[in-house]
Amino acid sequence: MSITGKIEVQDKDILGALGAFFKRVLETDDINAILVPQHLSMKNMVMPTLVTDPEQLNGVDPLAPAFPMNAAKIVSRLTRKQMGSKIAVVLRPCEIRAFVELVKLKQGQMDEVMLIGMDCLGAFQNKDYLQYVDRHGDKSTERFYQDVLDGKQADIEGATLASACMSCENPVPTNADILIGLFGVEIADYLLVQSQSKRGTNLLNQMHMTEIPEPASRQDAITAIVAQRIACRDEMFVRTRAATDSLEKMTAYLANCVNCYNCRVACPVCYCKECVFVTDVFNHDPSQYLRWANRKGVIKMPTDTLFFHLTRLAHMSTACVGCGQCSNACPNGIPVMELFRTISQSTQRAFEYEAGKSIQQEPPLSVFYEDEFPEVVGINS
Amino acid sequence: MRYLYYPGCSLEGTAIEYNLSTRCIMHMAGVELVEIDDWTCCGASAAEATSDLLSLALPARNLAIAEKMEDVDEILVPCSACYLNLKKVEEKTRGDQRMMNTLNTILAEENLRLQGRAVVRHLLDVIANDLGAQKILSLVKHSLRGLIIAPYYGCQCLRPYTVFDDPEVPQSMEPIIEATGAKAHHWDMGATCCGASHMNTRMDVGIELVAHILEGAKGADAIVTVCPMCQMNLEAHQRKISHWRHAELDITILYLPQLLGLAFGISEEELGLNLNLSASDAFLEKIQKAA
Amino acid sequence: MKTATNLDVYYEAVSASDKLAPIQEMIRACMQCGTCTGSCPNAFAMDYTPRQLWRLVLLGQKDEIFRSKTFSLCSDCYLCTLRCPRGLHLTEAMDALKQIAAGENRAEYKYSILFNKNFMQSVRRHGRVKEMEFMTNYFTAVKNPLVPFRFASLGIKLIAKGKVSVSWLPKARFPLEKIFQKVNELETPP
Amino acid sequence: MARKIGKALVVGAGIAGIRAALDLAESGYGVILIDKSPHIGGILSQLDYQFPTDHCGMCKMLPLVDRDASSQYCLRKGLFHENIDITLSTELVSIKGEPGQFQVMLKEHPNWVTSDLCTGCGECVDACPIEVPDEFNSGLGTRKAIYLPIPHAIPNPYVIDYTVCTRCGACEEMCPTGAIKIPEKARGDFRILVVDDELIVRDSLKEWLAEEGFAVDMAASGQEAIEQLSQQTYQLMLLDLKMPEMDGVEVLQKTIDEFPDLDVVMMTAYATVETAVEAMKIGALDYLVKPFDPETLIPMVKRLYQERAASEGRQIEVGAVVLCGGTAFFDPASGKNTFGYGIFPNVVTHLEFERLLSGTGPYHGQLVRLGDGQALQKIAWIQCVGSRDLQLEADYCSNICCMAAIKQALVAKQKARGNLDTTIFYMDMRTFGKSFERYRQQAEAKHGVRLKRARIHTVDRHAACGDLILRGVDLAGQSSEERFDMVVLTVGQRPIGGANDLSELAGIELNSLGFAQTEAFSLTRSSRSGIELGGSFTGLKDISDSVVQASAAALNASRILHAAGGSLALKSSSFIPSTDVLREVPRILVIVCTCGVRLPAAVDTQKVIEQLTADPLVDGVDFVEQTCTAAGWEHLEKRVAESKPNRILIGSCLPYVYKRKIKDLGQRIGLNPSLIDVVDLASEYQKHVLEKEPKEFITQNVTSKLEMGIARLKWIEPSAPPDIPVIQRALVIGGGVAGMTAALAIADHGFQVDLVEQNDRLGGNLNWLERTLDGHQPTELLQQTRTSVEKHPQIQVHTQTRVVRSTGEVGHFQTTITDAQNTEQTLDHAVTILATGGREAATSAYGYGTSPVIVTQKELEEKLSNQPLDATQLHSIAMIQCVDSREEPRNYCSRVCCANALKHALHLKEINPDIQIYILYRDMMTYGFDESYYTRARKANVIFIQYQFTEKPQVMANQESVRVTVIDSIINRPIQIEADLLVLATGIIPNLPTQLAETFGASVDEDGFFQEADSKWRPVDSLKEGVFACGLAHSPRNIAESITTAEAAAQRTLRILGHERLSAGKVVANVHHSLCSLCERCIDACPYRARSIDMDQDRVLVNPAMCQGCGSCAAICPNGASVLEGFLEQQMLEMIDAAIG
Repeated sequence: MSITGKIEVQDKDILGALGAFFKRVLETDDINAILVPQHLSMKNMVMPTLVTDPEQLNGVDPLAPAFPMNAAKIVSRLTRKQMGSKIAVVLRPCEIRAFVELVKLKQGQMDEVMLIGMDCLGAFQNKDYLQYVDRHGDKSTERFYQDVLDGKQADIEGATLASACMSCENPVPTNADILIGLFGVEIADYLLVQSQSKRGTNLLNQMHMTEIPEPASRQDAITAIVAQRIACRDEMFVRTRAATDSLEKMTAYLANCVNCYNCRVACPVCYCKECVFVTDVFNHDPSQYLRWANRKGVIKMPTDTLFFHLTRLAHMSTACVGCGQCSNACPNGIPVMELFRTISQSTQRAFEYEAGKSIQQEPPLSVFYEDEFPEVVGINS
Repeated sequence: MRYLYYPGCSLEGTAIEYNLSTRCIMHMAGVELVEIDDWTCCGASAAEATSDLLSLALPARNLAIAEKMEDVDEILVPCSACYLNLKKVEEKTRGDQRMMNTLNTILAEENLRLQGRAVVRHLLDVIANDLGAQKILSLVKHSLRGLIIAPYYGCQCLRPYTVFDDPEVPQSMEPIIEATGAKAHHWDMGATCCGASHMNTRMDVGIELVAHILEGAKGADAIVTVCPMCQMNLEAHQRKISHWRHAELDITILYLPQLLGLAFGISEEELGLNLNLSASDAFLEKIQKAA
Repeated sequence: MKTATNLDVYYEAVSASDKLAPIQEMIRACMQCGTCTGSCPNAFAMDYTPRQLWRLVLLGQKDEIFRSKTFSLCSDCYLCTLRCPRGLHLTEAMDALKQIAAGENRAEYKYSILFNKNFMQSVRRHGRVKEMEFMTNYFTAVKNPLVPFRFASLGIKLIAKGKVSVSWLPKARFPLEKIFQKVNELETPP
Repeated sequence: MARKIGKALVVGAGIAGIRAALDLAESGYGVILIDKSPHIGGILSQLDYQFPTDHCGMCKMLPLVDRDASSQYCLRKGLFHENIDITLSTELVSIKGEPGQFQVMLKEHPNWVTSDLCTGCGECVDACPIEVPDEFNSGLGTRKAIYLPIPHAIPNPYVIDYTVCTRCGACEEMCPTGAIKIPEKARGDFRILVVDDELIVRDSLKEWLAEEGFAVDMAASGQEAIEQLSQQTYQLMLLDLKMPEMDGVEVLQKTIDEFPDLDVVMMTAYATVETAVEAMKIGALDYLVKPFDPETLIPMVKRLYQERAASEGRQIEVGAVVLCGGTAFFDPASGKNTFGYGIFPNVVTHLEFERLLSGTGPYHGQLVRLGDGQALQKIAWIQCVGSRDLQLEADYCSNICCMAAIKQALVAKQKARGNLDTTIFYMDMRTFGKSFERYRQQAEAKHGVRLKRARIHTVDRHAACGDLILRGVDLAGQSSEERFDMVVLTVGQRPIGGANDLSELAGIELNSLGFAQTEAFSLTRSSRSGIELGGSFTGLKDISDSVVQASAAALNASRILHAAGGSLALKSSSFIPSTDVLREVPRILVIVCTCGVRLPAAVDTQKVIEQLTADPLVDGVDFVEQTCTAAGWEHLEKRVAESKPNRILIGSCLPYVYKRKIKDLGQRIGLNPSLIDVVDLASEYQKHVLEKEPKEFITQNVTSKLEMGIARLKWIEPSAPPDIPVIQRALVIGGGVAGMTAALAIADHGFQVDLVEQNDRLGGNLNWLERTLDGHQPTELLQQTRTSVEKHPQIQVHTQTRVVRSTGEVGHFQTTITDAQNTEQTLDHAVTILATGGREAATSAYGYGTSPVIVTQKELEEKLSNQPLDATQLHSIAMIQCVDSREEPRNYCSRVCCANALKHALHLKEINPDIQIYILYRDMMTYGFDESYYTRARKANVIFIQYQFTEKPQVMANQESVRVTVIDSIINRPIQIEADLLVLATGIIPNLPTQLAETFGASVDEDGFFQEADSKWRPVDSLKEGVFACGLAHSPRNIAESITTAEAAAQRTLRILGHERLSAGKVVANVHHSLCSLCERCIDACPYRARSIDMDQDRVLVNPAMCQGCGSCAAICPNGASVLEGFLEQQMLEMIDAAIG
């Protein structure tokens, strides 16, 4: 049974209300720690912090337009094995979805975490955020959410939402235990809180939340924002497909890649302990480079850049949740997210799979079904 | 070649022309026919429907007489119904001493005894296999080129004993027809049933069956038969059938030996063609013009 | 559930003395494949198809069988016998049913029985069949004024062609009285 | 260690023969596998799709452990196993001796094409002027006298059909490799004696035969003939039957013993054919009916001549023989041919239809009307053509046709993408096998295959449009006429031609129908000890049953071999100690076969050398003329001896030809054979030459192929394949007849067996079964088997014992059992057989339980044997079949109930012929030879009433009697039966708790029976290696069939028990633990359940014996933590690089 309640907001201090709420969560018997984004100092990025002392929740800011890393990786670290305690984690929808993927890949477990998902307003690219926070100081978060809730996406005080966020059709978390809602809510008065699982309901019950009905305006607000994002996304798909529909174009698209592998490091679902691209497999014989060059007259250095991205697409595109950390991490401005999302769209549809959607759905390619892809397998033709 | 000859009742009555023409062409072919003394009715289909034993005893009598007669064992029978009844005795007594004894008990009443020597042959069998198309060809004086003839076999010379032809898709008549210069009509009605005595007892059913056959013969100039019952059924009710079916189904029906006789140049009178109920003038004219 | 009372068929065990027994014996191996029905040229006119008839025979439904016209419509073409995958002598079984019907003088088969009876009488008397005599007797016997009418035109045609001698008696006569009697004697159980 | 290896002969290389041969070979025996045709695979080589999966899967029969001993690719293409010698075009001549020591004479038809030299280029075919119907496509196309027997075989050398070859020599001239050598044995050496009193006959025969080049003499009388025979050696005598003084038969009698090598053919008039047939019994080979023309005579004489000229005898010694004689099929053109087969082009047999469906068929799998080429829209199947037909003396069911027709309808529908109407006309739909019933229901409900219960007698053709017209009658009695584009005749089985000869020369009995007779309670034992029967020789069967029976035959053959001292070989390591080259830098010698002048003509060899030697690891590039010849190979060896490379690459054709040569070479020079590789250059460059590609292109292509080979060799790490130790003991769970049989079979091979039974006595269902339909005595069988088990020193029987748990894998399981006193005991064993049995299902249908006169079949059997039931006092019995069966949730046929009903009915009729017995059935599942009992029961006046599933019988019972009301399908009216007893056939349910199956890593199917690894190809194996099942736990079966599954399961265990260590294949997967993120996707992806996670060490483990090297794990692993030995990533990348270069 889902419970809908409200977090009272005093003096329009939303972050304060959230801080208080998280504090109450941490004070319940069930929860021993909480992972939540906080400012350590106002000049800094907002980073995930693991808090056990309720008094250390002063800088809570999950609404800041900062998204320095996908915290699913952190949650995975915390839950890879039995921890012995229960923690609550405050995540964006894309982080939850990434975590679901990682759980399926046995890189984490759900048992000991309480997922608290926030309606996501999006975020800036890292460098944009730093400039923004520079300009607006401790009012930056407030200005940001007001602007976004007013319907702005681009040109928010001179900055623009990350492209991944602009084309994200999942601004509302699914698979969370507890959801904190902003869309369609009079946030000056209260924030919506809603349980999405039995565990969440239990927790909210312990916290004795004031129950309210979901405001009628919420679904409309969500529909509107999703429609806007889908339109943006589809336009991005068209653009990206046009830019990558041949090997030559793809090569050009990725020409700036320097094999720094930052995108891979930033990717929440790239879970290998050691990437094949740093093993001996790609440690070619010196003579090999010359042979390649000989064959064509000229080769781009470093080599294997296209191969690297194709390999990652092959391995990860079915698990891609579209968080955009790859683009965020690229030092040379390659629109990696656009490429991954565009390809993922096709691969996930091919397997009737949606990354992060459900913990039950088996990841593609685990099982060979004799009757799937007859046109590829060549059976029954 | 010599055969004992069993004409059967019909060939003395409604099928006189079958008898005439058979004797004619056999004579032409140098075949001697020795009519069985004092032959009697084979029982037709009526005996079967009355008594099993009687239906065997009646033909057995004729076989027993035949066995007494000449040194030849083969009995030529033109009528398919007679043929089957006589044949049945031959088949059923073969290897069945009890049956033989029972029949002989009956035949003893007329001081006859069946030994099981007699071999019953259908006229078509003799024409197709003993004479053969080659022999027929040699006798043809008046080629029937230009004519299309539908071979109709009926049932009882083919079934249930498969002696000389395929019982479902018979073919023995085709080479003979083609030997006369005529063309065989290709149809699949050659071995279907004409309704036998239905014409007498259930005319509605009989007509249905005959109508199918006549319809199938469209395109042929004539149908040839080898059985008086078939001949009668096919020729006697053509007007009525045409009327019922709202179609022109009239066609000349001939006995096979009549057709052969025409090709051998024998006169229509000798072949009893005037006795046919359905030999149309147009057909006879076409015969004259043929060649 | 249907109760026993409103059933229109009631099955009784067939005793060996039943007249159907020898026919049942003939067709026991029947497995109801329906080849007979599919082959029968007269099936269209039958009330029971041959397959159904054999089923009724196996189930001993004597009354049902002799209410049916099926066997009287058998024209002895032997197709079913030829084709039966069990090698059953079905035409003979049909004849056997005709014989029972004739023996019992069943009114349902008046025409066929009279036809055959008159035919056999003609044979018994003369040894060979005289068509004129036998047809006249048949027409008289059926007592249906319409039946001879149907054949009138044909009869006239035949007479005109000289095929049916107007004389009633055949030229040669070989009465088969002795044989008929002996057969009768053998067939009558002591 | 002393190695005594027994040898077995397997006759017939169809599916059964292959299974038996592989089973014996895997156990370590030597096997000689022969087939009279020039290819393996038997009839299955013509069938592309098998039900219920609708595709092939033959490769699943290949060895799973010690895989490298055999080929590991499509089994339809070829089979190579180091313990199997295959000789094709070879027939059995005689079997002499005793079990364990047979002297077998074989007759080989040597091929005039040297298979090692034939590259399959096909130029000979173009040259050949002779065209004959192609039997591979069931006569739907034509082939030449020199031809490929099947298009997909490897090796696939051309063969010459010497019965039609005119020896014109055209092919010999065309052959670029000189592979064809037509023997020049002059026909003049073949002397023929013509004996006839008629001069005209003698003269014309002499003229015809002399013209063909034979030496002909004449004799005018029998006396003269005998004189001539004594003066001169003749090979053939053409002998007139009817001659004055001494007739043909007399001459034959006088000469046949004195001249055993003389073939005699009788010449007879039509009238005396019977005498000629008699003469054949005395010893004449054949007869000719006079008058005959040269078209009849010459081919016959040629055939006799060729057989003599072409055949070579070979004697072998074997311990046991498995005879898989195969089957023939009814020819619908024979006899009445009411279907117009051979007359109407679109009337085909189901075998021909298989070829029409096949991509390698005459129409490349396009479903078109023959003749006008239009797409097929309506196809009808007619079942039981030549089966269940007393007129054709075929009082049997051919077993497989129902499923074959459904499968064909489904495959055809699939090919036509739904635009196809399919109708199957049938009598009883015999879906008696595992999963068949559901398959049938799906075909009808989901795919729209129409099934009509009607026997069609005749096919007519519409004269104008060629449509085929079927007239039939439906259940309601309605005659109908329907048109079809094509009619498929599902033709029934017939004994093979020459079955009598085979039975005579093998000394085995045939049954009255001409199929091989098996002993009581066995499907494999012939009447002669030491000769086991397999495959459709004992009656047509589907793949599954064939494979089970073949394994059982192998088992029984193995028993003979073992008893005769040819114990299972304990395999010593075949790994050759060789120079350790691991630490050396690769030095690769490249040798390229020029194939005479063909390669240099097509390729710039200098450029090849230049490009290859640019790689510093290439030691040298050399061209050799024809490596396939002895001289060429010698040259190669010399070159190797000179440069002493540590890796060798041979570029030639047909890599498999070199398999043995490479092994020998490696042994001689101390180089691991896996460091010598062969790449196929020829097939590709020859194609390019034909397509007139430019020389540079072909040169590049050849270079690139060689570079790929070099890349592969560079990275090869020669290491011994892993192996695992084997605890040579077996555990059999379940002490019914299947369990006991399996235990005995294993114990008889000298291995210890623990037999666990939960009841207090052995025997299972045999404890109540009194009789069988075919009149054998189960009680005697039980007595014998139980005694043997209990007395066997190698069998430990544990009664009143249950399995508690089990861990481990093939080679070493540890299973804990507990007895009545709750004492636990742990058994170590290598293999497990689940023989937990099954029982009659309980029911509450049809008023069961409400009246003592309603009983089950089992209860009836018990009542009859204990005799509380006096059958003489009964008047009427009704039996209802398919109670709760063939409908959800028990949607399967229990296979034995119809036979059981017949058994009871016939037994009761025997005791009391006056009892009226009514059997109410849906489809009588009297498959195979049981059909005759169905006929017998009908003849015994048992009344069979077919009821519809939708209108089940109604039962009203009191304590004394029961009234059954059923709608008879034929007359479509209710029939009422008053009965003293109602017997319900409730079917079989398995006794295989899911938990027990899962304890051993096996699983159960949706009906609770054992889930096979593959229902067709691995029917008694579980997916987890080392676990097998048999008996009723596997599937419903009668006693003999259950025993056969037990023997098969036992045989499957012997493959494992026979080794002290189980060797895996060289290509197995491995885990680089340092890279592994433990996502476990590889565990999910492994289709062989070879992977598990070690919780203690946090590691993914691979069982090398279970791993089949398929590479699924390596493919799914994102970072190469999962690797496949022999397919390293670097190696693959370099090869790809070379390929695209």
